[in-house]
Amino acid sequence: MLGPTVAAYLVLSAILFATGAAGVLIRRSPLIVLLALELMLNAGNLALIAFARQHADSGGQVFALAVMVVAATEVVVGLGLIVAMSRKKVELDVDALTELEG
Amino acid sequence: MTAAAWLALFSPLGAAVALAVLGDRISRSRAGLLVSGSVLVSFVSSAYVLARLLSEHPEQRSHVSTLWTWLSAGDLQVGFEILVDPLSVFMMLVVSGVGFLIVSYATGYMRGDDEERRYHAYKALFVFSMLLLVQSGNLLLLLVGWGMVGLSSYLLINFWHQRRSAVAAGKKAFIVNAFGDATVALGLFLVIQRVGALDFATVFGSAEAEIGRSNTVAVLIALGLLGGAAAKSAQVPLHTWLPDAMEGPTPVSALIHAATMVTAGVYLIARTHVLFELAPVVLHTAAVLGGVTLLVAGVIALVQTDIKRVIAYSTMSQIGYMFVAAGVGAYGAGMFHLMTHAFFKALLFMAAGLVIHALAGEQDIRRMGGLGRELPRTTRAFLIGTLALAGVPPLAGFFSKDEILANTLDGGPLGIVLFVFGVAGAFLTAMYSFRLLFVVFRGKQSEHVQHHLHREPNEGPLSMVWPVGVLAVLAVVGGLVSVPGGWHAVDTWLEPVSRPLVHPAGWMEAFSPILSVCVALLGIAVAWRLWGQASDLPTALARRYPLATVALERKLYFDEVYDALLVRPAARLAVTLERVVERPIVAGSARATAGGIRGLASRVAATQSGLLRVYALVVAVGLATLVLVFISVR
Amino acid sequence: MILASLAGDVLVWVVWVVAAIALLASGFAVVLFRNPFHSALALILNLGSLAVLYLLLSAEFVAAAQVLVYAGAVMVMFLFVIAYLGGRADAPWASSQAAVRVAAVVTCVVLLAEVVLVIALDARDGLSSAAEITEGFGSPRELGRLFLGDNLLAFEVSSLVLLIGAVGGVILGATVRRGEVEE
Amino acid sequence: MLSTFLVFLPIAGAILVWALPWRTPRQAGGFALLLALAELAIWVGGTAGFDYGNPGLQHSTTAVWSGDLGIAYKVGLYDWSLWLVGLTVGVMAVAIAYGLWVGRERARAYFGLMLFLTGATVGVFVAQDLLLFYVFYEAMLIPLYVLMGVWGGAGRALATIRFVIYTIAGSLLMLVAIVALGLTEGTFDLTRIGTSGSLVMFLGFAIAFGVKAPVWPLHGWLPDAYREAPPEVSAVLSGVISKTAAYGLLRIAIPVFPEPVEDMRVAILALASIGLVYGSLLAFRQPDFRGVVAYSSLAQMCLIVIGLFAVNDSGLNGALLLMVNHGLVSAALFLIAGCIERRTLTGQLARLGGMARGRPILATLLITTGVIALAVPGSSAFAAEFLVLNGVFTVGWGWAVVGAIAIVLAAMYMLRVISAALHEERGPAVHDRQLDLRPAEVGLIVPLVAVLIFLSFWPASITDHSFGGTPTATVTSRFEAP
Repeated sequence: MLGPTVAAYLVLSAILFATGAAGVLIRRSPLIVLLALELMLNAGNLALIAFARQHADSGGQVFALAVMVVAATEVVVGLGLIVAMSRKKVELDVDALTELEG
Repeated sequence: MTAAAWLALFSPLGAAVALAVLGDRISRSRAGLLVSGSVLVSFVSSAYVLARLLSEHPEQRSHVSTLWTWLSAGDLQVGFEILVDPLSVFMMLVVSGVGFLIVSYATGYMRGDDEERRYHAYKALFVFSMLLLVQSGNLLLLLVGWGMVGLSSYLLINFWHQRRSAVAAGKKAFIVNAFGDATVALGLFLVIQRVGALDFATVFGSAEAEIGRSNTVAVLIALGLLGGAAAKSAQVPLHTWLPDAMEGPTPVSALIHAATMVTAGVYLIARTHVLFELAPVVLHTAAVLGGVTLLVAGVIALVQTDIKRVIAYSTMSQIGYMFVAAGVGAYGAGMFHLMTHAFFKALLFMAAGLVIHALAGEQDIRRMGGLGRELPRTTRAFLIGTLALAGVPPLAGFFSKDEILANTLDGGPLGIVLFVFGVAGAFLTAMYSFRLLFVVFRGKQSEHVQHHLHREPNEGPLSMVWPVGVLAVLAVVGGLVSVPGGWHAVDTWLEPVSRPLVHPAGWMEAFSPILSVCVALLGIAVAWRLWGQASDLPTALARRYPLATVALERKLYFDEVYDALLVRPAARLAVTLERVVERPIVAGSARATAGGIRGLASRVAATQSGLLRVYALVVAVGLATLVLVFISVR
Repeated sequence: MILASLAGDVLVWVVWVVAAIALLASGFAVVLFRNPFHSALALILNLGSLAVLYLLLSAEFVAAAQVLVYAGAVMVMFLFVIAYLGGRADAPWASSQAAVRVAAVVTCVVLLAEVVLVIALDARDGLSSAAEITEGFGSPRELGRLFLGDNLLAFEVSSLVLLIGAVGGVILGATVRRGEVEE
Repeated sequence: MLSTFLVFLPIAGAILVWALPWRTPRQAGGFALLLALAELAIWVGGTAGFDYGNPGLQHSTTAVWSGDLGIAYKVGLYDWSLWLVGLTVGVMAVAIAYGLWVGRERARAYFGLMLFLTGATVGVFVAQDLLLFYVFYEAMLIPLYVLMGVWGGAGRALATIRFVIYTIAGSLLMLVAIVALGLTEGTFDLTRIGTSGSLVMFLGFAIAFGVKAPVWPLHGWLPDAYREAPPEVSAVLSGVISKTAAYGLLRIAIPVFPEPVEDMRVAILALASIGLVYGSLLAFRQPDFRGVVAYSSLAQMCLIVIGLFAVNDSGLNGALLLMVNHGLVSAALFLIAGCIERRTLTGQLARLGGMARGRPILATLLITTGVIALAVPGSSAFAAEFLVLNGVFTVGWGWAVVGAIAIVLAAMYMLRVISAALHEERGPAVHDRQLDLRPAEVGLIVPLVAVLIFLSFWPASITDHSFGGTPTATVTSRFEAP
């Protein structure tokens, strides 16, 4: 295999995942939270594809494609919710949504 | 031959099942006929079996027949099996013969009762159970019959179930008998442990080798069996249920609580005498229990005022004689007395039933009197029964009782003591039985009699009168099967099954009858002096000895002692357990869980800020921790 | 031959380093930009660099799908929504609670450290050399065979998920519209 | 295939009852009853072709779920669990018929749950994989929660909560024990699992089953649950569900943990003996019909545990016979209690009495069931208790003496309840208008009583056809076919 070993890709994936997670945890804009989520999913995808290469097993790529499907669906629903919120004149701030309070 | 025995066993059961299934689709009179017919079938089959056995050599008169395996556990196999041998055939004849007469009598006695059919069904069930008891080929099936006669006895005692006293009496009878069943079962566990089987042949054959003589195990086995025998046969101290059991209809008292079931204890000792003989101490205990019972019951019978209770105490007393016989090893004598007692006691009960019938249910002898002129036939029947009971020759009771007394004389020092007991008992027997006769049939008619006596031709329906006649004849001649110094048919017949331990010499067989007849005549004379003519002597005596009188009227306080020692402590224990243990467990656990969960919930709820990001953070922290755990354990 | 392969290796290294830097930089940018529009643009770059990495990992088909579906279709949707929302999309940068913010960052760093630790522990043996791959690895043909063979169920379920997502999107829009009419 | 079929026929039926558009509640109930009867018929057919000499697994089906973890869908029947399955399908059929006769509200949900309960309970009895066993065990509890909580009496909420908490606590302990056992043994397959000496795992199982049975002092849920559930659910609960605990002890706890069983035997026998006397005494104090039956169930389950932990031929055979017998007896008693409550609107013994007058069928059935319950010699209960006590007698005579005392106490409380309902003067809640049992009710209870009477005549029909004839050897060898 040319270039760095799979371990390097995995480290990249881990950093990307941590970045995305931090984004989800500290941003208040639902749009950015959604974007950060995409980062996390893609980090996962990267790890999957790296492992697929490691074991020469295309199953990992299939899995990655399935994740993409899920991500796309999630974006559709997430964006739909955001648009709905905006139409209902709800403030676009995650911290403003405290209906789940126990 | 065994087929006939099976037929004898199942015919009453078939009748009971038919009545249960048919319900009110069968007429009352047909129900009665069905049951008496089925018992007659049993009697005829038993007689056939007897005839077949007679044609065989005495040592070969033992046949086992197994229909199916009733219960099994590994090596332990208990068959649904019957044993046909002289002892069981003897009992079959007594049970089905006397049973047939009493069931026929009951069709008249119970006529018009709301639940006549139920009565007949129970009666058939009882006959089946009793036959199962005596025919069983192993100890477990014997215990089954043992328990089922107790059940049918319970059902029949509280037959008139609206009466609170009848229900209480039924329960008491059942529970005392359940205690007896339990001790028998414990004895059987020991037998299984030692012998590994329960059929009579194996147990008796290897008992001595496997159990040993006079050791703890032998004693415990025999004690277990004796507990059952004493409970069933109402021997002191387990006798308290029998007088109360008189709440049942009179034919029930005659059949179950006089002629058959209560004598099962004697049958049990005779049947398992091999086990008892391994523990002579227990055998002697049985004899002593019998001796004590015959005196205690005889004394209490002197003051009782309920006609059936007097006869019930008399029954206890007579079974005491049988226990004495069995306890000294004179099994044949005991069984002989069992048979004659069945005749004359059933006769007495049925005659008493005619009296009660004529007086529309009245049982208190203080409200009777002078019935002799009104009911001559009944009086005659009652007189025959009383004479037989008192042991006046040549009636049945004379022969059987004197055979017992003669046998005790050969029983060593204990036998002498028991002989004295028995002679004293003969005196008491004569006294209380003639007291009853005099008080009920002589003297002035009470107001109650004058108002309530309803006369019938023949003093009762024919179906009630003819069995009384047959029994009267039997009570007169039934004793002749065994004549002292002449022949001992019962002993000889039972010899192969239960060889007696005592062999009275000729002088004993001559001495004891003469003495006991003298004593009995003395008792009759005393009774005549006290109750035979108008006299205030009884009341004077009662006034003179108030404590003794009250003690006897209260039946020597046995009920009170049991109440204080067992019933109330058990009830108190139950109450205490409920208050101290159960409520904390049930209510406490509910309160604790409810309170705990509510507290936990409010604390958890406080963390639910509704801030999604905080939730996600918690998830992330959890994830980090989990990964840490995985790293550290790998 | 050795030289050629060495040259190829160097080329791959260079591409990898560039792509990796772009990936991380754009990733940080997504999280740090204040304006969601800029974040979205950064994400497109991020997805593009990922596609490059996929290519290096011989996952041609996935790389293509990444560019077409993700960087193309999905991100366009994002941009449309952001444009639709306009100024309202701007949001305060950070959480109102400082403690949560700090804890979040610390948690992410810990998580990263843990994962890197795991990778490092395995880097010597398990991850040191990759398996040899055949010609068709990662080709549409092979993926197609996998999708319609072993993973048929997963494939069908994916389509179902997509369908439900689409229906969900429509419903979210529709209910809102009716609500507006009622107002 | 038979085992799988017995499990999934009722579950499929439950789905149909829920899903199909029934026009009337009676149709849904009738369909459910039909299925329950079909299930019973299949079981009867299964008994015919069974090889009773073989103590090993029969009619088994295996489908691997996870080979690495040793988890599989594996079901099958033993010659002894066959009887428990029969008890289940029989009692459930009767209970469903009772529900139909009474006309429960929300019929589709109700009958669906009853069918589902049937399938799950049969699943518990046939599962040969620990995790599968756990799945069925939990699946069995869920419908019970709902049945008790929705169709129960006035105090159902508290009773249900208590039942849920007790059983879930027990189940969780069992889950931990199952996972630990499966991982240490490397397989969850009960037929391949070896023996374990772990006392902790044994206690996990023992406590879980002890709650379900229940064994003193884990019975806190019992009185209210049996009182507040609908009568037919109480019948199922005490008749069938409690037997799953005894089954668990017999199938898992005793064969897999021989050493802990040996170590803990005295403690368990002591607890069970206490429970036996305790239950009998409290049964004597209960003010209501169902309370008496509830506490008598506690006593009977303790007696079953005593028989099991004697671990010898007599004790094991007796315990199995007692399981079947008590299942039928308590089902019949609870249904009779239901019939009485429907007429008098109360189960308080003080308000009952004198019902025998003019109601011969009720009286006959109650007395027959009652005397069988109190183990009058000759009844199947007597046969079972005789074997149980004989078995424990060889372990220690004292246990048998305690048991014998408890049987005398049983006579006391059973006769009390019979008399209080049937005899003496008419109680304030009893009127002449109240009818005797209707033909439908007779048709429900008589089959149970008939089976009991059959078993009384031939208890060996079960003891001779269980454990391949060698109970101790079969159990200690973990039910392997020779």
